Amino acid sequence: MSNDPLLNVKNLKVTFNTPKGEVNAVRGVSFSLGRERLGIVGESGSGKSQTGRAILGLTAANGRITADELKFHDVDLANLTPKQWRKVRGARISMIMQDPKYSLNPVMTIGDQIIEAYREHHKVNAREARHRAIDMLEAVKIRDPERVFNSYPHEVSGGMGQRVMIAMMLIPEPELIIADEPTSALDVTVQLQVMAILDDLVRDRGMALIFISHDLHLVSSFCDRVLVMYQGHVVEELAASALHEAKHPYTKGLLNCLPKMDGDQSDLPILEREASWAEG
Amino acid sequence: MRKLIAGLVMGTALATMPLAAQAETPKNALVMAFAIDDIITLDPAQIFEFSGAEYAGNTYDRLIGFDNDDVSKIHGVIAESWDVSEDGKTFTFKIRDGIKFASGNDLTAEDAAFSLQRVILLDQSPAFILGQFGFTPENVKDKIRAVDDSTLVMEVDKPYAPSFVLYCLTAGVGAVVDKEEVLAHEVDGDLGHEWLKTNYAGSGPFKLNKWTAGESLSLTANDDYWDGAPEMKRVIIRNVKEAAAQQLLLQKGDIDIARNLEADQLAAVKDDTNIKLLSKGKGALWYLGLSQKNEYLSNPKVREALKYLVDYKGISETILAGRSQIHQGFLPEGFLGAYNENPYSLDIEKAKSLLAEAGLADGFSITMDTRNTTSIMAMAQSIQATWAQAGINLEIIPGDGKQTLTKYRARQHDIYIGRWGPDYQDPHTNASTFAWNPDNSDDATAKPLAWRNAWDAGDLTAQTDAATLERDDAKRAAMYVDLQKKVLADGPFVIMFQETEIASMRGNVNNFVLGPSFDNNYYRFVTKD
Amino acid sequence: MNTQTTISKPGLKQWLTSDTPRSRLQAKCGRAWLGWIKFTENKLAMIGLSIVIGLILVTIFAPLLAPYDPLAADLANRIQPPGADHWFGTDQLGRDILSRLIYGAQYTLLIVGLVAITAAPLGLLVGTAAGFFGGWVDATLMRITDIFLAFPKLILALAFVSALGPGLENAILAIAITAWPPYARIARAETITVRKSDFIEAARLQGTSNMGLIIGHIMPMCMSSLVVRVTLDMAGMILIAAGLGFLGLGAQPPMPEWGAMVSDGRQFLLEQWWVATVPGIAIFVVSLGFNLLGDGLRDVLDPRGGD
Amino acid sequence: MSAVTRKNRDGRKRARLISGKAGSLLRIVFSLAITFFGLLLVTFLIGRVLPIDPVLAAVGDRAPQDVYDRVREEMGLNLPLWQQFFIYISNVVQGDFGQSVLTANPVIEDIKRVFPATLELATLATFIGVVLGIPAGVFAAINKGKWPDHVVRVIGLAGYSMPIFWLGLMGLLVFYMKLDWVAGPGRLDAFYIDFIEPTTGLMLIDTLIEGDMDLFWNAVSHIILPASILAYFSLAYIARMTRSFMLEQLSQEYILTARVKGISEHRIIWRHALGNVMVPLVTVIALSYANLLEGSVLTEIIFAWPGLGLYITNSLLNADMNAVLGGTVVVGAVFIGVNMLSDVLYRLLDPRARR
Repeated sequence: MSNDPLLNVKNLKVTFNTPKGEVNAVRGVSFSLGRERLGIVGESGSGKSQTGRAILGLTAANGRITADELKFHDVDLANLTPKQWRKVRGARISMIMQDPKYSLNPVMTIGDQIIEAYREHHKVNAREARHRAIDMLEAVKIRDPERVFNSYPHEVSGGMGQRVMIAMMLIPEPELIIADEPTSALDVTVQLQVMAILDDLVRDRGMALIFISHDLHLVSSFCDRVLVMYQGHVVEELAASALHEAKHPYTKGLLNCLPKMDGDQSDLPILEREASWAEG
Repeated sequence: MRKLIAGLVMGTALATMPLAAQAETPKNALVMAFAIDDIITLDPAQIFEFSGAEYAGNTYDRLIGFDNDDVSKIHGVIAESWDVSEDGKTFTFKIRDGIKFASGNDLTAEDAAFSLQRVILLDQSPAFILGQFGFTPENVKDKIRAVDDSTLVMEVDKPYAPSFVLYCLTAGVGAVVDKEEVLAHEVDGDLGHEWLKTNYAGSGPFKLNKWTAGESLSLTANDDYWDGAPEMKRVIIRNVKEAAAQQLLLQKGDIDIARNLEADQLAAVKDDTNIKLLSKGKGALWYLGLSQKNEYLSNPKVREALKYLVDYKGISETILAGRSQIHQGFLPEGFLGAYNENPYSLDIEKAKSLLAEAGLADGFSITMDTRNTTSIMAMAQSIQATWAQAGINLEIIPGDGKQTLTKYRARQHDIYIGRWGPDYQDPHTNASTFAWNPDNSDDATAKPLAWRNAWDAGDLTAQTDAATLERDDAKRAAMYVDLQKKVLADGPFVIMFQETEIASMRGNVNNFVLGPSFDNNYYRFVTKD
Repeated sequence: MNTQTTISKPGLKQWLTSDTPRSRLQAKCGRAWLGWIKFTENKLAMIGLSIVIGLILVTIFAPLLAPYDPLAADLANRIQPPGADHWFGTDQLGRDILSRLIYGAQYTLLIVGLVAITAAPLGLLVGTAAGFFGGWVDATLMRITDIFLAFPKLILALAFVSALGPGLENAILAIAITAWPPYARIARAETITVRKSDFIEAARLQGTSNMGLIIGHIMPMCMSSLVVRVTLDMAGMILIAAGLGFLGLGAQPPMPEWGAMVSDGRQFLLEQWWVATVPGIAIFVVSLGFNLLGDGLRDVLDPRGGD
Repeated sequence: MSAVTRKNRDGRKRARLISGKAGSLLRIVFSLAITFFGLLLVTFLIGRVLPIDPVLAAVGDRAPQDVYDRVREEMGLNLPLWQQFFIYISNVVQGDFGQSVLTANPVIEDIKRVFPATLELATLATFIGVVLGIPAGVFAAINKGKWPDHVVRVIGLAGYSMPIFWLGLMGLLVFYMKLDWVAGPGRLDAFYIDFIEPTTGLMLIDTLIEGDMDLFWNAVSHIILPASILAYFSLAYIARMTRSFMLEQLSQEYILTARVKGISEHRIIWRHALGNVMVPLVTVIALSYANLLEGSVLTEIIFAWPGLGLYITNSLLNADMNAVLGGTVVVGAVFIGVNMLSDVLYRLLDPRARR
């Protein structure tokens, strides 16, 4: 675990204006990230995805981000112009989205979309870009990269689509990858393959990773460190290797949610909730 | 983005700007806006519409014609002179020498005979104008014939008033067509009818250049016209239905003459110094037809009351402003025997007392089928308002022309507000429809206006027939005056106005001629400053 | 809103905005409330609503508002310019244009109202039946719909008006005949998306008849997009009615129908512009009102947008 | 199902309804035949229930009864309805649409003349509508809720709400009468009417073929106002639809993906979002084009534009049923043709619809 801080987040808050009034999606999250793999775990609505998006400045228009500190290296992410953002996004921080069915542009070929990501940040000619893109498709273990390159997103399977997504997001070689539920839309059988590919690439290229998921076990097996979020707060932070040491009842609850094959529990436990956890 | 839109808007604007430069119409061409979509044929043996008649009047010559300002003066055109036999049954015409058709063929008595025979043989709508003199497809070749190249003989079946026969020959069916040319295009013995519907074979001052139905009609001058070539080398008539659009075109100078301006456009162009108006009393009459099948309308008191319930003056001065004069006899002013007294005027009290006498003091409800054009609708609404004052609830049923007409012809109306134009210049044309009804049953074979309104004209039918045989013009006129008085007193018609045609033209247009009927609107004398 | 505060001071808003409604009614009211809030935020939609409400009020209070008898002709005072006596001038028969405008409101309302309640249910019935039964029923009904759709609207309306005879009722019927096919399309599309749903299956298992399914379960699902579409179409209906009036085949005179008024006035548009312009603007404002309202409703009821 | 796929499916379904299920050619032909047959049958029946006497158009009001009766028989109106229809259909199958009473021409000839007038006007109007409408809609969408959005929205809704006959007259009054920017009613100045022999029937092209630039500019100055007025309506429709499709696309995940990639907003909107917007938009444009091609009766009346709408209306009001039936076939064919075209474009634009 490297110690030079890549990303510093202090007291990050994301608030949305809705017809029902203000909704606080993230209510003061703080953490710092080195060249490591950090997991953020929580149920839907816990604010984990909004945390990821806030880092990329992609909060929806009716949302507001405030933070005491939101720094990537020495770049103050809280005060960037659109132009400055474009130098950060893709090139330095990237994000892998949940479902390739929706997150790939349906009317552009896969190749075009990958090349676009690359050429936005690297001044190369079309042939070179194509070459790189095909290499990248190979790197995500796509067997017939030429064909996939010329395909449209709907012509490939979900697992393949997500590999394309990974290729597209990794090709400009960002320093930090945020993976927001990258496998939850996939069949269980391909989930692990895709995760393994992502894990390998991140490791090989020395990238940092924020892995956002609802699946505590999955997160713990790919990450160094885990943040557990509940209703916009970080309720517990622990090393992935020390999950069993979890103290917070919510974390424990999440852990117990998964049925153990060898367990002797006859009933599935119900996740407990207490209002006080949300006070942070 | 904003730049792009602004650029496009500017571009569009700029692109159109230079187009504005507007030339006047050329000096030797006459450009006219006119609702000519009633033209359905160009064959003179079939033409029976206003604009069609005007076309034929300018492109074909007839045997004889009359003076536009005094229709009692009949003069020769193609016929140099004519004789009527003692017994009044044989008419002999001497054909003028040296007239050529547009095709180059010489015009002879044979052409004239053929043209008249053709009318009877084709038996199209206007054929009865000649047919009423006893011509049938079987006998016409004997009764109308060319004795030699310059003599045409016509034998009628009864000793009709000569004026009656001659006036009928001044109508469109009297146009002389080029026999050789027409027969060259004959298909299946149709005497060239299909071809002539859209083509031309005449000797008139103008020739057809091109007719595009519903769009335009263009004519070119016949430079060899025997009575002097027209100064306008081209006449272009554009079909424009909207009166407001005609006004625009005229005021902008895009056209020389607008033919269908209505009261309000006329009021507007009156103040335009570039524009002058030419008006001429036409033969058409505005009237209400009161169906005698209706229980209220069959009451003579009610009919009389209704004649007191039209604001003749108000409508004439405002709605029809300038385009009509009050006229209540069935013969238009200018016709032989026209009765020009107008005994009725708006008198609500009188009408109320008449209604009370009829036992309808509380009024009644009735419908009126009304063409949905601006002036007719406005007239109908004015009538509706005055009738309401006498307690009569008039429901206006608007419809397109053909629609209201279909209902009227089927005798399904209560009241029909209509316009009737004479078919030819003789008084019999109107007498035979307003005062003549030989058979009032639903399946009658003759269906004059009296029949449409289910009015049994009684003795008037016989009197009308008698008038056609009276060879003394003065006596004949007196008979028509008598007929008109009787129809006026008792008939199922509230005759209100006689139409005045107004042509609005640019100040530099001279000598455009409007006649009493559309056959006699002439372009050939037009000059431009 | 004061009624609401008097009903229950502390809790109505909470009750409405509760995340955990206790009854169907509460859930429904809650959704309606949220919709209303969203709707009121849309200023343009509120303008539209005010215009439509204004139209209704004018219709109701016409006899009180109109300064003159809308039918009283006075040929001596025809086409007077706007002035103190006649705010919007007089028409070609000397009738007060303002009064005719005010009385004319009811015809406009009648047209859109009657077309909506004839065309929408017809379209709904055809569309749901086609979508629900599928197969040859669908093929037949949709073919008929296509045939009607392939006709030019105004011409079809014209033909029907000619065939039925002129008059406001027939104009309304004719417009309804031309208006239903798109509704059938919409209803069919909606029906197809829901007919295989679990809740329909569940209802079917409970023994609900086909008719019951269509009326009780499928039709309600189509309602919101249909309501939006109908509202948006109302402007078009007003314009078609005006077009028929312009061609002289709409309302019967002396009915002060706005389209007919424009048509009357078009003969003197160039000089006496107000005669045609005033009712023209009235048509414009009211159809704009319906459009704004429909637009706002769509944002609330049918966030997917589309046509 | 997500909104986007659902919409696309609906759109495709719509296209398919016309062209028949992607299946055998036979089936398509059959369903087309049924549609045309239905169109003709309905039109024919309308014609026969019209309370307008078709004979009147042929002989006029004052023809004697015997002429009337003879013409009625010649027109075949004394036969039973089914027989009349059968005769008509069998003639149509042989390509004979009969003769128009009003114009004394074969209906086919008339349509060859009037349809290009409408085609020219509709095409130019749609072109203007697309060129201005799409950017306006995009512009509104990316400024959602701000004043540019409101402006575009109000302008668009105003287009929906304007009585076209009134707008046309006002347009003439202002741009022709007062400002002198454009020419008046008609396709050419009246004087030029017979200077041009129709080759394509499209005045703008015919004048260019003749090589007479004066005539060309004259034609342009005549078409620009009616085309702009019609364009306003299609612009309103296209802008409005573009806006709502755009808003929908901008909320899609792939837009977020593009943002994550650091792509410029410009490219996101014009390449990514618009690329997807074009898919449903094609149907919208086609629909609006088809509507214009059916002939805008009111515009054609006001601008004395001898187009299809005017032709059908006029024929209808005179019960000239051969002309009405012929016109209806054209309208139906146009409707189906444009829908097929939009189906083809749809397949070109949306790879998911390709096979």
